[in-house]
This record gives sequence, C-alpha cells and structure tokens, in this order.
Amino acid sequence: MYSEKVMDHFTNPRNVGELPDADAIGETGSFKCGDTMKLYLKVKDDRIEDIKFQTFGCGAAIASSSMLTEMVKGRTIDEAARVTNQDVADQLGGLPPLKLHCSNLAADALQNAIGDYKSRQHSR
Amino acid sequence: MYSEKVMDHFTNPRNVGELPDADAIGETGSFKCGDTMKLYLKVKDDRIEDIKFQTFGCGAAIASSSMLTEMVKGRTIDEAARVTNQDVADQLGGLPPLKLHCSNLAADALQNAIGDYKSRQHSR
Amino acid sequence: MQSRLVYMDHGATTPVRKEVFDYMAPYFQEQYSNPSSLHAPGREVRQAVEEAREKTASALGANEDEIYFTAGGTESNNIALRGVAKKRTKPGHIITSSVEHHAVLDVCKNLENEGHRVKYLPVNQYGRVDPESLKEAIEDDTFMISIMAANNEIGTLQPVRELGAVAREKGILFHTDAVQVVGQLPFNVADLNADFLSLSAHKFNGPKGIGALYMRKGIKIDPLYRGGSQERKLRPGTENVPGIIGLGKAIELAVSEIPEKKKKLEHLRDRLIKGLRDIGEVYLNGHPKERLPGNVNVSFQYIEGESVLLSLDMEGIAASSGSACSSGSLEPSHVLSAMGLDHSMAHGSVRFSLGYGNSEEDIDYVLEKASPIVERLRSMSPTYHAR
Amino acid sequence: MQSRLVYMDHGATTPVRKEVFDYMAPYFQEQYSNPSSLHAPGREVRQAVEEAREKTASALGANEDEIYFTAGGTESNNIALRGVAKKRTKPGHIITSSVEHHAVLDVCKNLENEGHRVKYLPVNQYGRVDPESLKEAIEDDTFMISIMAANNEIGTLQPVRELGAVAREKGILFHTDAVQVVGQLPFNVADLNADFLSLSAHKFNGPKGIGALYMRKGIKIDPLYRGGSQERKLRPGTENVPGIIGLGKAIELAVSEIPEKKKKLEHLRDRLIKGLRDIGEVYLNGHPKERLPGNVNVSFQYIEGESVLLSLDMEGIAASSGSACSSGSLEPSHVLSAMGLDHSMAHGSVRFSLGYGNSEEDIDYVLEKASPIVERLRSMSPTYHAR
Ligand SMILES: Cc1ncc(COP(=O)(O)O)c(C=O)c1O
Ligand SMILES: Cc1ncc(COP(=O)(O)O)c(C=O)c1O
Repeated sequence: MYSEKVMDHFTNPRNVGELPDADAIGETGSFKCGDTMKLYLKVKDDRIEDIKFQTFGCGAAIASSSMLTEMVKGRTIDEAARVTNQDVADQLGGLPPLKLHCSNLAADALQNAIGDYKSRQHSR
Repeated sequence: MYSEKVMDHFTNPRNVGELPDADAIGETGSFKCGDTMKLYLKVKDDRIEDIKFQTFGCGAAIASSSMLTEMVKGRTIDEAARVTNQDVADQLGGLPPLKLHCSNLAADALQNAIGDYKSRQHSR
Repeated sequence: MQSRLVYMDHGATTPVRKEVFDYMAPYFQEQYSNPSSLHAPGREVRQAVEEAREKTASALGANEDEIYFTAGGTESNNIALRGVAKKRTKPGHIITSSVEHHAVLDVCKNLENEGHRVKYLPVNQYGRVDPESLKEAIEDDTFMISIMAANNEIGTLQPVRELGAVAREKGILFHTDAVQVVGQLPFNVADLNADFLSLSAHKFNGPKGIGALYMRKGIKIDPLYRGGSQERKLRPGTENVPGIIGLGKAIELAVSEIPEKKKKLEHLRDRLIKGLRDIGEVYLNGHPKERLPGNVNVSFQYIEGESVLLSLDMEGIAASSGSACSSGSLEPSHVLSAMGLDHSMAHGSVRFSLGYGNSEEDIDYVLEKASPIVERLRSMSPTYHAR
Repeated sequence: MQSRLVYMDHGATTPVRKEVFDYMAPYFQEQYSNPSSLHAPGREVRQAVEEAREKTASALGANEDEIYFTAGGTESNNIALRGVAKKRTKPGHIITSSVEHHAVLDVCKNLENEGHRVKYLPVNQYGRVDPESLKEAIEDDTFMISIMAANNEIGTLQPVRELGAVAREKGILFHTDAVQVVGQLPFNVADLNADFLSLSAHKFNGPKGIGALYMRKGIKIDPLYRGGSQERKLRPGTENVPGIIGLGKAIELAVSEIPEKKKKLEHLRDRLIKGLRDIGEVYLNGHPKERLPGNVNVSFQYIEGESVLLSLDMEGIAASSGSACSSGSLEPSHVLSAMGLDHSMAHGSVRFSLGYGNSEEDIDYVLEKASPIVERLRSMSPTYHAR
C-alpha cells in the first residue's frame, strides 16, 4: 500500500519531538479524519535551524510530517513557505489516492508555524 | 432421479409393440409435454388377454406405459377401468413430482382403449 | 455399472483444469487473508486478485478497471440489465432476442412488469438474429440492447459485431451474454462494440460460482447490492479470492489455447454430427457453420430427448437435452420453438457439448452406442410406426 | 522480514480448515458435473449439494427447505431485506440498528431513497440495542426488523432472542445478520424467533464466496436475480458446488466444536484484554461479557489505529482497525460513533479477532510487541504530551 520511502519515514521518523524554546509553533488538525499535528521551529537569520514535530495520525500522516521536516530544515522561511502538500507527497514517492489528504496536514502545520513566526516578529 | 423400478421398466419395457388384430385401441397425447401413447387390447370374455403399447415420451412415460400393461394384463375390463394414474405411479415406487403428469398418459390411454372396446361392443 | 464415462455436457459446465486448480489451491489454506485487510498477508492477496483482473482484462482486450468480478454469468447478466434500468428515471424500451438464456430473458420479463417495454427479436431457422430486424426494432427510448454471443443450446453464433455496430451507431448501450463464447473463440470487446459483456468461469475449465462483468469505462449503473466497497461497489461482499484467482488462470489458459482447441473440437464436432446423421432421420439444430466449436445439437425424429439421454446415461455418456421433460419445465425449449421446430422435433433434441478432454475414441464410443439406442426407442414409438 | 506471522484478523476472514478443503477438493476436477444435469454424474453432485444443505439446516435447527445458498453474507442480507421490500405494493417502515454492517445499513439507506422509512435504533455505550426501544419504534406499517446477532467490530452480542420475540409478538418479519456468530456460539433459529438469518462460510473456516440465507417456511419474497430455477429461483445461477460442499462441512465441524472452541477463545481473549489494558490508558470497546469469544477491540488513547496496525504488521501481527484512515472512508467507525466514543478514541481503535489457530504463545507475542509500539507512537503524539 505504502511506498518504501513512506514506510521508512514512518518507522524511523526524522525530527520527532518538541523544542521547548521554539521561535514558532504551528498546529493543525484534520476535521475529516481526526489527525492532528504540532510543529516546532527554531529560526535563526530567517533560516529554519531546527524543527521538530508531533503527530497523531495514520502512517501517511506521520511519514508526511517526518518528510516535511527533512525538506525544510536549513531552508529560509521564504523557501519553506513555498513547500506544498503535493511536494511532500511527491518526495515520499507518492501516496495512495485515499491518503493524499493525510499529507496536507504537514504543509498546513508548516504554514501555521510560519504565520506564528511572522506575527511574533511583528509584535517584537 | 428415478427409482430402480422405473429404470427397470424403462430399460426392459414389458409388452411393447402392436396387436394387428386388436379388439380395442386407445390413444392419448399430453398437450403439456408432447408425449403420446398408443395402447392395443386383445379382449376375451371381458378379460384383457393381451396388451401392447407404443410410447413417444420420456423415461417416466415409457416406464408408466410398461407398468400399466403389466398391471392390467389378465384383468377384466371392469377391474382395469378402476386403475388410476396414482396406482401406476405407486406401483413404480413413486415418480419425481415434476414427472407425475407423465404417468397420466398410461391410465388415460387405457380409459380410451376401454371406451373404444365398449363402443365396438355396442356397434356390433 | 458401466466402465466408461464420456462427458459431453461441457455446455452445462466443465471440469476445473489441473493447472487452474493447482494455481488457486493455496488461496484456501495459506493465502487466505481478506484482500481488503491492510496487513502484509492481506496486501499479498490483493495483489493476486488484481493480477487475475489483469489477466481477465487482457483476455478480452479490456482495461483492468473495466472488469468486475461477480458470482457467475447469471449475476453478470442481472447486474448489467437491471443496473442500467435502475439508473433511469423513467421506463423505456429494451431489445433482446427470443433465444437468450433465462438469465437475460427472465430479467427482461421482470423489467416488463416494472413498466419497461421489451422487444424479443425473432430468429431464423438457424437461431440467428438479423441485424436489419434490430435496426427496425429501435425506438426513441430504446436504452439497452442485449444479444448473446452464442446460444447455449444450439451453439449458433450471433452476428454480435454487426449487432454491436448498430447499437453503437445509435448510441444505445449494448450488452452481450458471452458465457458460451469466452475461451472458445477469439474476440475482443472493442471489435464487438460491447458496453457490457458477461462471462462465467465454469464454462472454460475454471471454478463454479465466479464470473465477471465487463463494463466499458465511463458507464455508470446502479449496483443491485449494497454493502462494502469491493469491486468498486458494483458487487460488494468479501471477494471469492480462490475463485477469482482460478478465473484469471483459466481465462489466460483457455484464450491462449483457442486456435488449437477450436481446430480439435470442430473436427470432433463434425465427425459426431456426420455419424449421428447417418443413423437416419436425425437433424442438426442450429447453424451448420456459424456455431460453437464444441456444440452438437440434433433432433432424433420420432423419439423424445429424455429417453435418449437416459439411455446414453446408462452407457456412461453424459449429454443434455432441451426437451420439456428433462428441464423441469413442461414447455419444449424456447430456443427450438423460436426457430420454428414443431413440438415433436423440439422434444427429440439432444445436445452433445464437447470440451477440452474429449477424444476421437469418445466420438467412436458415442456413435457406437447411439445407433442401437435410437433404434430401440423408435421401435417403441407410435409416431415411428405411423410415419 | 519477520519470522513469525500471528493472524488475529478472523473477524475479517478465516483460513479454510484442512478437513474442509479436503472434503471440497474433489468437486473441482472429479465430481464437476452440473447438479442440474440429469445424467448419473450430475445426480451424484446434486446429492452432495443436498447433503450440504441438510448439514447447514441441522446446524441452525432449521429444515432443509429453509436453506438457500448464496454467494456470501452481503448477498444474503440484500436478498432478505430487498426481497421483502420488493414484495410489497407500497412503501413502509423498517427498523434496524445504527451499528449494523454496511451490507444491512446501506441496503436500508437505498430503500429509503425508494420511499421506505427506516428507523436506526440507537445503542448504549456497549453497542447494545434495548428491546424496549425496539418496541417503541414499531409503527403501524413496520414490515421488517433487522438486527445483527453480533457486531463485527466490537463483538457485542445483541439480545436477539428478546428482539426476535418482540417482532414475533407483533407479527413483523425478523431478520438477523448472524455472519459473526454462526460457528462461534450455539443457537437455533426457533429460539431466536428469526424469519431470516444470514451467514457466510469464510467466517467459520469455510471458503470465501459462499453463504446461506435461512428463510422460514411459508414466507414468500421477490427474488432479486432472475434466471434458472436453482435455489428454488431465489438465487438462480449454476451452483457454486465446491463452495456449497465446503460450507456444509465447515458449519458441521464448527458447530460441533463450539463448546471447546468457545472456552479456549474466551480464555485467550480475556488474557489479551488484560495484557493490553496493563499498558495503561487502553480501553475495551464493546460489552465486557456479552461479546464474541474471539473479539478484542481496544482504543489506545492518544494514538491512531492505523499507525498501530502498521507497526503490528511490521512485527508479523495481522489485526484490523475501525479507524477512518484504514477503512478507506474518512469517517471514523459508525459503530464506535454510535456508542458515543469521541473522535480521537474512535480513531485509536484496533480489533484483534482470535480464531481456531491462535495459541497462548500468540497472545504472549502480541503483548510483548504491543507495549513498545504504543510507547513509541505515544512519544510522537501531541495529545499525549498535552494530557
Ligand atoms: C448463455 C448463458 N448465459 C448465462 C448462463 C448462466 O451462467 P451461470 O450458471 O454461471 O450463472 C449460462 C449457463 O448456465 C449460459 O449458457
Ligand atoms: C456482520 C457482517 N455482516 C455481513 C458481512 C458480509 O459478509 P461477506 O463479506 O461474506 O459478504 C460481514 C463480513 O464481512 C459481517 O461481519
């Protein structure tokens, strides 16, 4: 059902955890299937220095979360903002049609984290 | 499907053939399934001295024909007239429900033959 | 009793080929998982099911997503005809033939009760539908045409290519009951202009209780059963996995062997027809050339079919009959009647249907036994003596 | 990869027992004739089919002529519900429960589209229907009540005896989907006051693609398919002979072994439930006592079912889940929702369904693997950290 890449990220997810001193946090939940994700960013000079995630969700949701963190770690905020759901799914070598919506979680959480980061910048 | 008795009468039918000098002939056909039967009687002193049949029909029809001739040979006309379809089927050890109508042929042909005999007596 | 069994009832059903049985056997006790299950053993079974679907598709020249597994030919016919009718918002007109299998005919009769109108096309003396008569029968609201590819009783092939072309030209859905043809003759769904095609595995040395419906891409019909999402909801219920695997293997084998098998069966068939005719007053039913390679249907004048069958059976020869008395109904075969045979000839019909396992020796044996059987029964027959 | 396979998905399907396979195997290649054929080999097959019918009838406490073979549980449910509805001249009222299998629920929804009214009875926290609520739901034109004998997801047994008694008292037809119960628990159709009962062979170590419908003598319904006169016209089509023979053998075996098997499975089940609960924040779904002997359904709080399943699968453990993401639909299980579980608990449910082949060692193995899996997934979960 899942590609090897998905199973790899599900079994050995990268960047799982929390960042207690995060510069931004993004959360999202899927009304559809109940999955939820929380993403923590550590940003330095507009670049994502560190990133961690926590996910309640199916295999596709966990693998997408892990994949996303790998894709954006070390990137600038502007670069990261351009990552789409489709990019994540593509990087995973595709997802079953019924599972595509699960990969949305990750990119959505990232958008929320970036939003959080920007609003914190403003209020500084 | 058929009892042993039916198969015996089908395989070795008794009294098949014609009687060229018959005292009575009975014919009948089933509108339902297309079977036809012809029965020849030789009668002496109101007793069936000889009997022969010809049948176009299924296994049940042939066996019933044969069975009937055995049942009435040597009987008086009055005794023979009392033989019913059910009697023939019973003597054969039963017939499949869908085949019961095939056994009607034989008793019907006998009734016709007896009718023929009686009308010939009259016209004498 | 008898030492020999000569099976000549392949039109009714066929034995499962050893290769097919061996191929499906592991799916009972070893690879038994539900193909809808997510776990590894379930996924393996899913893959095997999809491979069988590919084999079926490729045998028909179709795409995988045009193949739906069903429980047999009857179910395929019912799903196609009733599924199309159910999808409509108002009753309409259906065209079929008067020689269809009951699994088409009786669906049509039932649809008539529900308000649809049905035209049962006549056939000629060989049991063939004339494409011209189809053209003439089409009405403004004709929404479905269903004509079988070959008749199960008399073996006559219908001009399905032409019939399908008429339907396609008029934009009317075309279904063909190809239960008797799949694995016997080469064809593909595109040639036939078929929108729906029914098949049943047990007619081509596959297992009983499994069949398929081909439904052309893009067509939507109302499923008859509701439940799980198996077979894209067209036929819900846990898949008959060993059956599906067996169907896939059987159709692959059968189709690959068609040229060779056709040649062999046609030869045996023609020898049997000639030999039976030589008995005298024995007539072939159905088309002399345009017929199934294995079908021999003859009427023995003056005698009744079931009595011939019983006698053959006692010699170990398994055949069948369209005779009223053997079918459980009292009417003579609707097929022979539609062809214009009179009652007594229709009643005297016997079908020998040849298949994979039959040999020259089988033909010799049947011919050797048939002649005295016919003679004996004729000697008992009043019509024979009155001829 | 892994060396071990522990199959705990018997609720989805079961392996065919060796005794059953051996019993049915000759009907593929040797006794392959069509049971409707008149010849000797056909008659032999007919006899075997009727013996299977007797076995099925006797397992249910029914008469032979009350048993109709179908292609599975889905078909049996569809024939019963739609067949009764189709027989009516005007729409009416049907009562079912909100936790039925889709093969009942979706038929009911479809019948609603056709003008019937359907009441979906609520269930309590254990998934049970209250016979009082059934009484209250009955309307003047209620013509059918359909309540399952046991739920496939959570294993809860319904009080079918009481429910059937209510139906019988009111003179309303009662159907029970007993697919999960046949061969697991002793019962007979008279006790249940059942007019219709559905079963499927692959749930009790018989083959897939074959089932039966019990229909009480004297009841008449409209068949959904038309065709030949097989199964007294209720289910036309050439019989799935090996399937029928396999069903007969499987039900005979299963029913004779119920006492022993029930004891064994209940013991294993209760050990597994206890062991899983010991992980902490693991909750049993369904009734603690009134449940199928082999059913364990638990929700692992803070984590999602599919991720548990995938992890178990990597250790060679085959289980299933009512979680949205694994079922292909996006909704969480309608059963758990009807019981009032909140979304996240419903999403965290996993079903281990035990069967004939499971052992103490299997339980040990699952418990050994489950604990670190749950721990790992929880460590990734935002809700676990926020608790
Ligand atoms: C032409 C034709 N259509 C349909 C069927 C029905 O197929 P099945 O008996 O597999 O349902 C048959 C055979 O019985 C057939 O010969
Ligand atoms: C309670 C219940 N009813 C009906 C069915 C459908 O049975 P089948 O898949 O054999 O058609 C199942 C199993 O899938 C079931 O568990």
